[in-house]
Amino acid sequence: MLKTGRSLAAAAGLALCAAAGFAAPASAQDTIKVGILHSLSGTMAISETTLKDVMLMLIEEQNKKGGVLGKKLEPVVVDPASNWPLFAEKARELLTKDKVAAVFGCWTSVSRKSVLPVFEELNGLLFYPVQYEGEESSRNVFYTGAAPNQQAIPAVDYLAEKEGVKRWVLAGTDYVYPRTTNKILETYLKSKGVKSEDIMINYTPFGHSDWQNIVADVKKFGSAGKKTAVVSTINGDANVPFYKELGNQGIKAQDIPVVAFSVGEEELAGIDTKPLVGHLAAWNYFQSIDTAENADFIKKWQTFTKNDKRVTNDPMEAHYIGFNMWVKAVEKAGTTAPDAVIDSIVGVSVPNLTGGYSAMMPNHHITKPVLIGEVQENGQFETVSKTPGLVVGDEWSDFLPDSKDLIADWRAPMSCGNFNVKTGKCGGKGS
Amino acid sequence: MHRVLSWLLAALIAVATPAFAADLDPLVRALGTGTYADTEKALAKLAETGDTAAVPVIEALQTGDLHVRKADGAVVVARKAGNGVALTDPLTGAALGEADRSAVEKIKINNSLRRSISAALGALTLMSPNPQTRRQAADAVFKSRDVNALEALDTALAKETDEGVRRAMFQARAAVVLNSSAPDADKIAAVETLKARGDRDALALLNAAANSGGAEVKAVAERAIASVEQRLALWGAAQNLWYGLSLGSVLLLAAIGLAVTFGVMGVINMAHGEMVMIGAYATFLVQEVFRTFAPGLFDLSILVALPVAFLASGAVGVAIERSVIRWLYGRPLETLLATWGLSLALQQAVRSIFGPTNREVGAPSWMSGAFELGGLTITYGRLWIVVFAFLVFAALLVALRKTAFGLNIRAVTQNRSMASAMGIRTARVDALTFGLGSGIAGLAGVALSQIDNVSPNLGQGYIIDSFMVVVFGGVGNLWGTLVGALALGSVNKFLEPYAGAVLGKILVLIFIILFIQRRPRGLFALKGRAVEA
Amino acid sequence: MSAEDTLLYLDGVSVSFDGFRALNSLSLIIEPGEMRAIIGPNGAGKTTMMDVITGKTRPDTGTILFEGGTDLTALREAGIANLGIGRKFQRPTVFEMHTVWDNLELALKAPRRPLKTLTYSATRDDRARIEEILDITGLSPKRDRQAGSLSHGEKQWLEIGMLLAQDPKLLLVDEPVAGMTDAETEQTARLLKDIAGKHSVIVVEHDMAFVRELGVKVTVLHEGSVLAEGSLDAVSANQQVVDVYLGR
Amino acid sequence: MLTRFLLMGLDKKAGVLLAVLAVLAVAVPVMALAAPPDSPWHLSTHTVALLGKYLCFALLAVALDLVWGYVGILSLGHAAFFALGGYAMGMYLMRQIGPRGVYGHPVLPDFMVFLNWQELPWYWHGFDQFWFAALMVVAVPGVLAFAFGWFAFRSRVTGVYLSIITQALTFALMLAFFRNDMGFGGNNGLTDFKTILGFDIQAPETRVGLFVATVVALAAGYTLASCVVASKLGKVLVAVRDAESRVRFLGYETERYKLFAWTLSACMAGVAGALYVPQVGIINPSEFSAASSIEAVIWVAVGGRGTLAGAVLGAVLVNFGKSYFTAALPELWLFALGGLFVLVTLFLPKGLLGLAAQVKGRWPSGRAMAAKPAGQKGI
Repeated sequence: MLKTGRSLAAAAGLALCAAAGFAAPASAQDTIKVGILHSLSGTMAISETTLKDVMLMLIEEQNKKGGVLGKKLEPVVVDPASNWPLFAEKARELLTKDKVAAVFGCWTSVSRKSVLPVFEELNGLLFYPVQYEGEESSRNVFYTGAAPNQQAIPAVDYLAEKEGVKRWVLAGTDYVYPRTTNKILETYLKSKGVKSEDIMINYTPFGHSDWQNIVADVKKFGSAGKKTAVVSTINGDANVPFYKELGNQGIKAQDIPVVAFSVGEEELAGIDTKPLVGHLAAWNYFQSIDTAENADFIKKWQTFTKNDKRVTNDPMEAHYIGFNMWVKAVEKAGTTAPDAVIDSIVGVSVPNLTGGYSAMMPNHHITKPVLIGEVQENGQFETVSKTPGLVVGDEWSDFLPDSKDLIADWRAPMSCGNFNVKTGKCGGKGS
Repeated sequence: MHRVLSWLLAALIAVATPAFAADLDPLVRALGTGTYADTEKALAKLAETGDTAAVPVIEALQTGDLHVRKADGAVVVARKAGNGVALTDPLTGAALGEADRSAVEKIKINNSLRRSISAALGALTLMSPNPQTRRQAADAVFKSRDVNALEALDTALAKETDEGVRRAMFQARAAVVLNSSAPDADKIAAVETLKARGDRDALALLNAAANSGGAEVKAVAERAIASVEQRLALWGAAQNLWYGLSLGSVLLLAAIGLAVTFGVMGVINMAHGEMVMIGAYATFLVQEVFRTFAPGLFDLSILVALPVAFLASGAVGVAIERSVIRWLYGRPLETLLATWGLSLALQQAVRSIFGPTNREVGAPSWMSGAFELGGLTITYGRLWIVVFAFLVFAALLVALRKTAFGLNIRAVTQNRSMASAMGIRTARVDALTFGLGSGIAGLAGVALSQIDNVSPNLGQGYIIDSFMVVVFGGVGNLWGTLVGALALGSVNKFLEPYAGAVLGKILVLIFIILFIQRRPRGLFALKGRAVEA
Repeated sequence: MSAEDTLLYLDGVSVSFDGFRALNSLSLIIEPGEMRAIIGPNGAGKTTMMDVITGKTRPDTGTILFEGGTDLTALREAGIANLGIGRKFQRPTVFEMHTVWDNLELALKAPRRPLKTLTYSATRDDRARIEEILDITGLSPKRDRQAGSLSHGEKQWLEIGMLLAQDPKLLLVDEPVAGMTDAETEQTARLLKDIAGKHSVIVVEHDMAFVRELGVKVTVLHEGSVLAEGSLDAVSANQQVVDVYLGR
Repeated sequence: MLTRFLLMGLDKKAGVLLAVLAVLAVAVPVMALAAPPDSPWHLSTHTVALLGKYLCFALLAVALDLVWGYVGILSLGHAAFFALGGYAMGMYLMRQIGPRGVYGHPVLPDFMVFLNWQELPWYWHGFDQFWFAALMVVAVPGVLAFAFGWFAFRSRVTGVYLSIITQALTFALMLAFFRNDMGFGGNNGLTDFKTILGFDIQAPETRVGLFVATVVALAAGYTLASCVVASKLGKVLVAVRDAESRVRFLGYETERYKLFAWTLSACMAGVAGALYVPQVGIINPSEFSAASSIEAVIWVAVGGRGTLAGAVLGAVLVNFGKSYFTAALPELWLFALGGLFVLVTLFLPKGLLGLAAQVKGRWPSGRAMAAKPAGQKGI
């Protein structure tokens, strides 16, 4: 009994120490910490690792310029391992344990949704660099990727006008981005007078690798005597087998063009693009863009990665813009305190890589040009259309019944992410 | 006789070329000015001349070699030479010396331009001496349905002797007629021609005709559509069967290595997927070598990759067996844990070496593209994978049944102690068997690299399916694996059209669960006392 | 004779695995309280017979009745065991991870339903009974040892002990003395004999000395059916039997 | 009666573990709420959430060990039950949001609004009541497990075949939940929870409350499990694991026993999932993935199969290692983790507790004795 008693005591002590061991030692820092929250392992590593490297490069560049507010920047890299709960956990860790001034990260919508409450609870700053479905605006998140109106709708317009497309296949991976985008496009197309029998919607699971009959269906759908195009919101991994099947079944861009929103230079790097020449993608940046800033960026990137074949892509530019906006806002505010930065960053405008300026809007989305490019044999895109001006990211789509009345404006006094212009109240469409 | 004539004609044109060149020049020059639309207009004009001298110009435009010399705005063909470009005149082909790359600007083309280009080339090359080219020309016209090409078609048809080309031209003509304002009688004839052709492209045209055209044409067209669609529906079933077969063969390839390591040796090899992945990366490396040293022989790269992949994966397999698995025989579960750990490490290793992004594995010419078999579209890539899968299966079967090594394997797996008592070096046999299984997985990797991502996650996509196949077929029975793979493949493909891809897969899984209830030891189970022992 | 007043009644039972006929219309009758020895060369179907009786294998054809009425072919192992048919395997199978005591406790006649066992605790009688069996099998000193650590013979006895604890009407004992020393063999024979008093027993055995020691009616199986029946002397005089054993 | 039942179940190891849990249940709240933020003894909400997560996994591990360690059923699909419990709780939390969603819809969760669903699917009704959700947390995994086990055990599916179909089960469920048409939020799953039982889910007090609840649940689950394995039923289970057919010949209907343990285990897993979701703040179909099931198996193996305490230990240690490595060496942690699994299986066939026992020079006593020695056949 006594023995048991002792071991109990021992265990108790052990437990205490364990608990104490967790307690993070709070220490003053002479550097500004920047969190990088991108998956380095698991299914999303394929896309996100690159963004981690970009951030490291940007921070290195900034430090060469003397850092921010006279302090050096210190990157804090963690690996959420493509595991969504882990994203939230790591976000919390970055904000509470490492006390980072801002976090650059996330790729998938689910990862963003997972960390969102954490950033709002702990009042952190997240810069999200990937095109997404919209329908969200948070005080603590800055969306530097494209909203649907900065990518999908212009692309559809291009096909309808320049290619005279009358029949549409909306093919996507079965998750929220394609679902929402397709909903928006469906409404938009119908508003343009496209009949519903001329729209075919198809969803496939993640990492779908056997595209034989879907591609065949597309062919079939395309043989109704009207010009047909495929609008692809197929997610990263599944694209390679999809395009390989397209190429093999001989669907040429001249016959049935495919316009993709998630296929960039990185994805093409894994495919033999000869059979795909002419298929399209809509982005806000292409590596092939011929500007001084871009050339410089590409050079830095290739020297940083010690690989002169390394490509650049749209989300990388988004991080480039987002990071510079943050730096500018911090310097404007003279502090990294989140509230100050949130106030100062709205209206900040920095050069993008496509020869213009992008500005942070009150809805925490940014202005971007929309480019349509055609795939070339060398795996690059040839810009075939560019919007004359900049397009403002529209967080609440006008083509979804429940969100068309909503707007977001994070400036005082409104400071609301879902203000309803109809009811004049903050907080959704009410009832 | 006709042939001779056409040859003469061709020769004549060839000789005549320079004479026309002069008046073509401004048209060619116009290609280089303004937007895509302007280029397209210029191209149209160029095509209308019907002058074959324009062909090389248009071809240059198609291949993206046509440039504008910034200095004087002249349109030239610029091909890479050294670190500059060599300029030639698009019409005469006369050399215009070298220039810096920045001195010329490429004339960009987009999809609609590409369409007009192939249309123009079609119209212009109908008279080409080479039947192959004439055939392509006819098909191009068939696609473009360019009314202006009608004349050229008729002249060409009058001269055409080659039956195949003739048919192609007739169909092209029919397509054009339907697109034109020709009298209904001609259109009805055209409809019949297309009905005879009876494929998807024909269907597209017929549909268009049914939507436009007079009442009579409409009626005929609709009847034609009905018959064509019926025909295609029949072929559709066959097509589905083919899809099932090809998916099945992919599953077979993925699973067959596992049938050895897991089925025969009883090692729950969670790293099997990574063996496949290694095979795929081996393919990538081999192709890199070919790209750098022998681009000409690229078509052979896959063949070279096969043994390389087999050895690479096999070697890794042997290493794993010697270092880890050997300690775990008779503890299948522990093998599950250890190999799971290994698969994590292998993935990360590949990620650190090759980077996390996809690597490009190209398809050799003999594996790309597709051919029509009646109403079936069969892609060469898939076809070869099916063939390859069965070859591998047969080879393995022979290896296990007929060779001394196979005998040893079976001896060891059936009664280890007895085998060693009979002087079989069990340790060596174990290592080689595991190596064999892994090597086969490597071969699968070569095939899969043709249809899927070559990324560190490649294996993960197949590991579960592989286990399903092996267990469904009955552990330890190769035939079971074969039947299992093909069965699951075709079931999946038959469900997909009705249930959709996701639901289809779910149903297949449920089917497996229920099936195992009926036959707790898989399709080809051992019966009798041996089971309980 | 009619099936009613028999304990076990096999008629025309046949089983085949992948073409090989293990039992070939086997017919056999066991009287209540009888002890029967079954001999026969390897592959004669001895073990298969036990399998069909205990429900491990379903016969392709034939009837198996217990106590005249109950059709065993319709039941699964557990049901049959609960009717009062106990079995001892050729290879001693005891629960190696459990103590000798626990092995007996598991075998002891008691409610077999999960929730009953969840709340079960041994009554005084239960313990007394286990003690008793420990004495009979001479395992008392090793009651707390893990069964896995017992010697071969001890395992055999423990298994017989488990049969006793089960208190079945009919015991099927498969080669109880295989691999035993003579001393152990004798003791085992004694064990079986005093069991035979209260229960019917079927013993399958190769060891003639042992069968003789038992001194009971003998049935000779060959190629899945009965070749001869009678006292050991009688059957060993039977020319066919001799042929079978000498493999002529 | 019951007390005796408990006493019988609780050996020394259990005592130690329960003591540790008791200390945590007291210390953590104090350190998290009372201690000033700058003191070295203060626990951040991050740490509390982390500890809570570990303990949820520990409960899952205990559940798994009950069927694997004691009945020999290697389930590669336990994550499914965990996730189902999680979804049940997640649905309750979604309903709690009510009109506070971004669209301010009174009833529908946001993901239904913008995919313009018109009304709530029937299976979402009732989840606005905590008691109902709580019931479902146990019932859904329980019923599924019962149905699955009923068929599988009846038709005597065993060993690797059973393992693989459990994997098929969880894989099918994952695909199903990924489908947006299922009405469970597809890939995005359920997230952005606001309140639980009226408390703000992000308030440190609530977090501590959830943590304590988890500690209690783990303690209860552990006690229940160890009582079960200590009872005669437990002995039957171990007997089934080692020689199933022999047990049948003793007159036990082994199917029922397996079914009992299997269903009980599934319910425990469900509870673990339900506590997990509010603490990590999201539930998504990837919880169903085969990988997460296999990981759970690995926790048990690392700690020591067939020792409930080992399961707890393994779950906590492996996950602590994971959180540590993913931050400390993000590039290399997979090597560390992978290597760990290989080394454990090679050198610690009985897991860490087994090692401890070996060091003591004897096999672990009591529950641990049930651990299966290496080299025996079967999974």
